[in-house]
Amino acid sequence: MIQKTLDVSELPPFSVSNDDPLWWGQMLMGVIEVMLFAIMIAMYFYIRLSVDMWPLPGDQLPHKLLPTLALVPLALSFPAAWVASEGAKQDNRGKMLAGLGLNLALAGAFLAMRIVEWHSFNFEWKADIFGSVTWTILGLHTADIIGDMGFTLVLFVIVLTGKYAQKQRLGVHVDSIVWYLVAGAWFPMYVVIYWGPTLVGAPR
Amino acid sequence: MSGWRKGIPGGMLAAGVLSTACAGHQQSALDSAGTQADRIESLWWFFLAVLSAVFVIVIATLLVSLTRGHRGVNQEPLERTHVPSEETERNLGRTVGVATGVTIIILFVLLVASIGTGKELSEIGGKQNSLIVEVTGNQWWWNIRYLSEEPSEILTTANEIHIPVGRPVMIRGLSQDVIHSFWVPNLHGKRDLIPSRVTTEWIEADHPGRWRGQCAEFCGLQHAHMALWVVAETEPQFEAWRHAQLQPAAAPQDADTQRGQQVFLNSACVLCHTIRGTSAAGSVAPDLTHVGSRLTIAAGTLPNTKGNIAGWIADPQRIKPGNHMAVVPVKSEDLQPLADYLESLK
Amino acid sequence: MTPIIEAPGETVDPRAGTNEEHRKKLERAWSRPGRIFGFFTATTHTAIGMRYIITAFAFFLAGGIEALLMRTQLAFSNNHFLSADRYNQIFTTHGTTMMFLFAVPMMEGMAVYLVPLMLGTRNVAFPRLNAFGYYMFLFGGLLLYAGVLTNTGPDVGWFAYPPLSGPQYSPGKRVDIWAQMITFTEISALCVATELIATILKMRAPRMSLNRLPLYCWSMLIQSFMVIFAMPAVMVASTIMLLLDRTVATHFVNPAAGGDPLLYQHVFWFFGHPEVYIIFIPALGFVSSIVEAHTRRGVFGYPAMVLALAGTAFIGFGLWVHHMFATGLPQIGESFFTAASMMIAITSGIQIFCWLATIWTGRVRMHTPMYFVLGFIFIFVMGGLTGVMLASVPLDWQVHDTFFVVAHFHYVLIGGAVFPLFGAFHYWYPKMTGRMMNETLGKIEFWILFIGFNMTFFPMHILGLKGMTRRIYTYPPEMGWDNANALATVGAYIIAIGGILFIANVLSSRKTGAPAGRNPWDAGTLEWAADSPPPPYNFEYLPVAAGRYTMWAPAEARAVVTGMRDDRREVLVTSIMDAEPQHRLVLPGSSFWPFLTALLVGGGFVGTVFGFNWYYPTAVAAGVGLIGWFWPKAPRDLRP
Amino acid sequence: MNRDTVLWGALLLPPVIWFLSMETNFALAPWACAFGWKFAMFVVSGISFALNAGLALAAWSQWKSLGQNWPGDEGGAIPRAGIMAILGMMIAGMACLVTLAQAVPEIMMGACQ
Ligand code: HEA
Ligand code: HEA
Ligand code: HEC
Ligand code: CUA
Ligand SMILES: [Cu+2]
Repeated sequence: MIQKTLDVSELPPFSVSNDDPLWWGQMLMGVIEVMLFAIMIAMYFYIRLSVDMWPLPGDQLPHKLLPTLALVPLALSFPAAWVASEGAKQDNRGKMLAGLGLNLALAGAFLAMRIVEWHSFNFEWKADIFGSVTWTILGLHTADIIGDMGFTLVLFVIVLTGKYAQKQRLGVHVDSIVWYLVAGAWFPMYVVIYWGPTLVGAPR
Repeated sequence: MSGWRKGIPGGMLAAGVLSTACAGHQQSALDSAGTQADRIESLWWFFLAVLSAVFVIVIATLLVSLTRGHRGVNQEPLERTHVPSEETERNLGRTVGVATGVTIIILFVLLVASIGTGKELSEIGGKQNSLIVEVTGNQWWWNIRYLSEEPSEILTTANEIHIPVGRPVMIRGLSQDVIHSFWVPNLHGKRDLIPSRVTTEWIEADHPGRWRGQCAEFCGLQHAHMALWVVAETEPQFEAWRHAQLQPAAAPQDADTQRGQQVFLNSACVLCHTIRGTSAAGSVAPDLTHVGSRLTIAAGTLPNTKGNIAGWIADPQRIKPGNHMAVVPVKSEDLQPLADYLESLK
Repeated sequence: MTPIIEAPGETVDPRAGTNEEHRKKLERAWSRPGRIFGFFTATTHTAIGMRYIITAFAFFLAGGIEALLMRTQLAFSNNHFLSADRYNQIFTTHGTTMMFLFAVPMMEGMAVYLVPLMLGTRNVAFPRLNAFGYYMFLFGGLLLYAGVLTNTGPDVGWFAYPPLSGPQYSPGKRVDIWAQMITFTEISALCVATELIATILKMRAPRMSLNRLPLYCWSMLIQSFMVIFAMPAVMVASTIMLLLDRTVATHFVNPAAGGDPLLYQHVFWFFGHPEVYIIFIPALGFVSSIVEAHTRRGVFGYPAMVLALAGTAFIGFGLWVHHMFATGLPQIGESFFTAASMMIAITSGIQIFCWLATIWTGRVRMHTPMYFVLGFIFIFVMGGLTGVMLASVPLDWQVHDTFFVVAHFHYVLIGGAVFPLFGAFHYWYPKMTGRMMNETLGKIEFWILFIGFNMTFFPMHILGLKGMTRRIYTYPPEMGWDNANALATVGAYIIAIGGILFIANVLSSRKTGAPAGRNPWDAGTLEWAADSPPPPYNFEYLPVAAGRYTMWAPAEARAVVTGMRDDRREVLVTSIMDAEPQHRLVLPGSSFWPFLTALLVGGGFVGTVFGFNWYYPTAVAAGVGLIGWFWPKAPRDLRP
Repeated sequence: MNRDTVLWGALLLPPVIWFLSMETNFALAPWACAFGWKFAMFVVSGISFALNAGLALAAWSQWKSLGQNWPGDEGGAIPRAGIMAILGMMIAGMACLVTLAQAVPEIMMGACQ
């Protein structure tokens, strides 16, 4: 025989906010990616410390201009993602579209600059360990960025068609979290890859 | 539950222990013949004593807890409340706290003992009068070089190391291909041989004898057959051995061995093997200049006899399937002379 | 004890109607479309959990058969039962199967089944991700065994050190198959870890504040965080370093081009050591659950137990170099890892002491699950103590890579994880099937397993000290290792007999076991409030927590949740610390997309074994799958 | 700094601090031998120990302000916060203990051995 009840009928059947478990799902996925990058950066230092010269003889240190410029659209993509996320919470279609669209455009700009930059590398991943670790870190991070952009694009299209409900708004809201983590992880990695050799000196 | 039944596994353990304990003392960490192995063995017995005592206490507590009559606690109506009295919990808290404290102390004692031994081990060796032996791991044999400042004193052999008793010997470890591990338990722990790196350890025999070692890092198909022998002898004996090893190969004395030498020099053997004093100067296989003097062939796989040498040459793949010595076709009438020749290279 | 809900005709929740109507609506909301299609679209945690358990057990049998084959070859010196190549493939596959295809997925599967029930909710937070993870695990295992059965099984040890596993010394597809199989199982583990964390933090029964969380749920929460932090490392080691070196000629671990084989070891073991605690920590949760029910009291020292779990987890990330003591690293550096490895014994010790205290003051009932707990204590403590020996650098220099280590890890793995697992099988079988297992047979199983295990692995300590190295397909007679090896082989067959008895018990009890009812053990946690076996929706009315052991609370203190919709898959989201209800959540129903996506992505990964360029179509396939997965369906009804 | 922040901090930060200090010391080992920087290891360990001891104290003071009761399984925010405080104390304490244990090799071993 039941004695007591706890009635929850007054509670909403959804919550487009950080209270939803999906926030945790996205956050953990972002943490996994960041962990991956952290290990790769640790590897970068390990490899660097196991040789005398860095970059290895024959390899040219990647030019700093383009990647530094690329930081601008990347940084601007953060407030764009935030706008989309707030728009989702407020059920504001215009804000969502603006935020998602701007985020995509800025991320695309970042990506384009990066791909242009790659053409100027004078070393391949199979040339030596400097090439291997540099290309692998860049490749992995780019794959993550593209994947996240893919998610964002799908959400953008869904919002565009207008056929979305609370569930999709939640998706827009939490999509930004992975972006913050994956794109945010780039800033320290940028320092390591482009400034590391200069700052920490070449011959050991 | 009756306590005696827990003794059954104990009996089995004893059977297992006895059946191996009475085996020979080759390649054993429990039969130290060197300074380093000795230190480690002492540490081992200390750890074993302390941790066995811990084990006995824990299991005894378990058995008692199952069989005791729960006096006092019997009064607590656990079936209904599922919560023991505060006094019980307080007593337990104290006991667990003390046990944890004791555990921490024991662990720090073991830690200090372990670090102390490690420190001691690194302080032995490096003294005057030491010998440097460079060991290069290959799939599935050991290239041995005795280093010296005099180029004419550098000695190359394979699969067997001789050392003088009482002198510290530095084993300088390299690898030609994959990761191997140099291990002669009667003398010291192991050291991995890692390509592109140099690892070192010091050994020092404290009495004459011969001990078997084995590669202790999985290195492919014939990892199971990558053994070696270390022979410790008195200083004069060692000098004699070293001097003999530095000489070029003995010239064949009779027709049979001369024929054998001819067969060798005309076969593919020379592409891989070196016999100093002849034209054979291959460098990817064991140096055969004094192969007759070794205790075993094929890295400890077979005792060194004429029959085994012949069998090895005839079909090395049968003895060590997958090893890197090609099957060189040797006519059956040439086989014995060849084996005789190699056996004569003492 | 009286269950919460009795009478069908009664009305608990005015919104839901009578209990009968309520049940019918729940059944409809949680049902599956048809038998075959339903099978591939299932997303309930009990269905997916059960699949994990059965598949992982099948791999356990495969690993066990491999073990028997190895032991037969090693039974006496110079044996010719297996060739060198065959033996090397078999020991590698045995280790790989047991670690990646049995131990971790089994622990994940048990958690997927038990955690939502123990938390008092209806499903995990991400049901489709759950299904996807399972299919990835299955496909990974099939990939490996496709290789094994076509003589392309890996043969480089379960951790595949380069350069041996690199392109030069291991040509062919063997190692590639191994490396990509890891990707599958790693994705699977990450999926489960993600959903368990989200579920345990956000979907608990109301009022199940953190200090009331069952110890098993603490275990799984902590273990899941370990998975999140450790698994990326194995991906870097196997898929990035090894596979890229092998397929696109990078030079991470190629010594000829400046790469360092030790780098691989560091990254692998950074994952590898936490991996063994990932296997072990859930078992500790099993032990606590079983001990509580069999001593009629809660485990003593709850905060200390939680600390011990958390301490083991975090210190566990600082031990990895103890697998590399023989590589010539600076001793002072290695000694840091000795110190940490010894300190972790404190956390295990605390657990043992608390359980002993619980047993000491509890009203002990000796049923089969409790036997396995006692076996665990005996075997695991011995294994843990040999671990402390291995933690010492000088000692490890002698026994590293010998059968002494094999003895240690089988003691801790089988004693520390498999014995609690078998106890858990016996303990939760009534919940999963509605029937009790045979007690007498269970006790016989236990003794055969216990005796067989010690007979097999105790002599290995001596063998290691007497010079028997690991991973050798044969050994010469003059070493004197014959007797101990023969004894070990006999023991292995005895273990197999125990395993067969267990299977017989499982199968026969389905038909002839005594009906179990909801709570045959009179245990305290919430899974025992559901029917046995639980319906797809677990509970008719979600329970409210009344302490750590709601089922032991007096009936007056217990409550249920009302006001939820029963015509759709609705669950309750609660706050992290105090489990105050925050909002309701509608979970997705059956879906074909997880299976399809796993098929596409899995197929793509299999392709990458043959060429790097397969990654591109795999990405596209993943995209297609995910779009289908997330594309909004016809107007989803989200009215309150 | 509200109570929950302190509670979560004492729970989550000590492992991170300990791990970072341990990795730093491990990475320093070859340099300690080459350049005689062993004292740097003591500095790192000291900082880590001090930080974790501080966190343990913070957790302890929270526990005191909650009434210093050994929490059972009563419902409500106070017992739950109590257990978090106790766990924080113990985890920070454990991190200190491990740092101490790792100082033993620093004290006993020479850098180049
Ligand atoms: C379930 C898995 C599991 C668990 C829990 C452990 C637990 C431990 N392990 Fe083990 N280990 C493995 C699985 C596991 N291990 C595997 C698979 C390998 C080999 C991998 C390979 O090479 O293939 C391995 C290898 C391994 C090595 C490397 C050996 C080598 O290759 O040379 C070392 C070295 O330090 C080690 C140490 C420890 C220690 C100190 C513990 C501690 O956590 C144990 C703590 C427990 C206790 C100590 C017992 C209970 C405590 C008490 C009763 C309190 C009182 C105690 C004292 C006072 C000491 N393990
Ligand atoms: C969870 C992990 C786990 C488990 C449970 C086991 C279980 C067993 N292991 Fe294993 N083992 C490892 C993990 C594990 N192992 C690892 C990681 C390695 C290292 C690999 C490497 O070096 O790379 C290893 C290595 C290893 C070796 C060393 C090989 C070598 O170095 O050369 C040996 C040797 O005896 C061994 C033996 C056994 C035995 C006899 C069992 C027994 O417990 C098995 C029990 C038997 C069964 C469960 C079968 C029972 C059932 C049947 C036969 C019936 C079948 C019925 C049907 C199909 C209907 N194992
Ligand atoms: C393709 C290279 C190659 C050729 C050709 C070759 N060998 Fe070898 N040989 C090896 C290798 C490699 C080993 C070490 C095998 C092992 O132990 O794994 C070896 C080992 C031996 C040994 C054992 C050495 C020891 O110290 O244990 C002998 C003797 C020997 N070879 C003789 C010969 C003779 C005689 C011939 C020609 C008829 C020959 N080899 C041709 C590669 C070669
Ligand atoms: Cu060389 Cu194993
Ligand atoms: Cu480990």
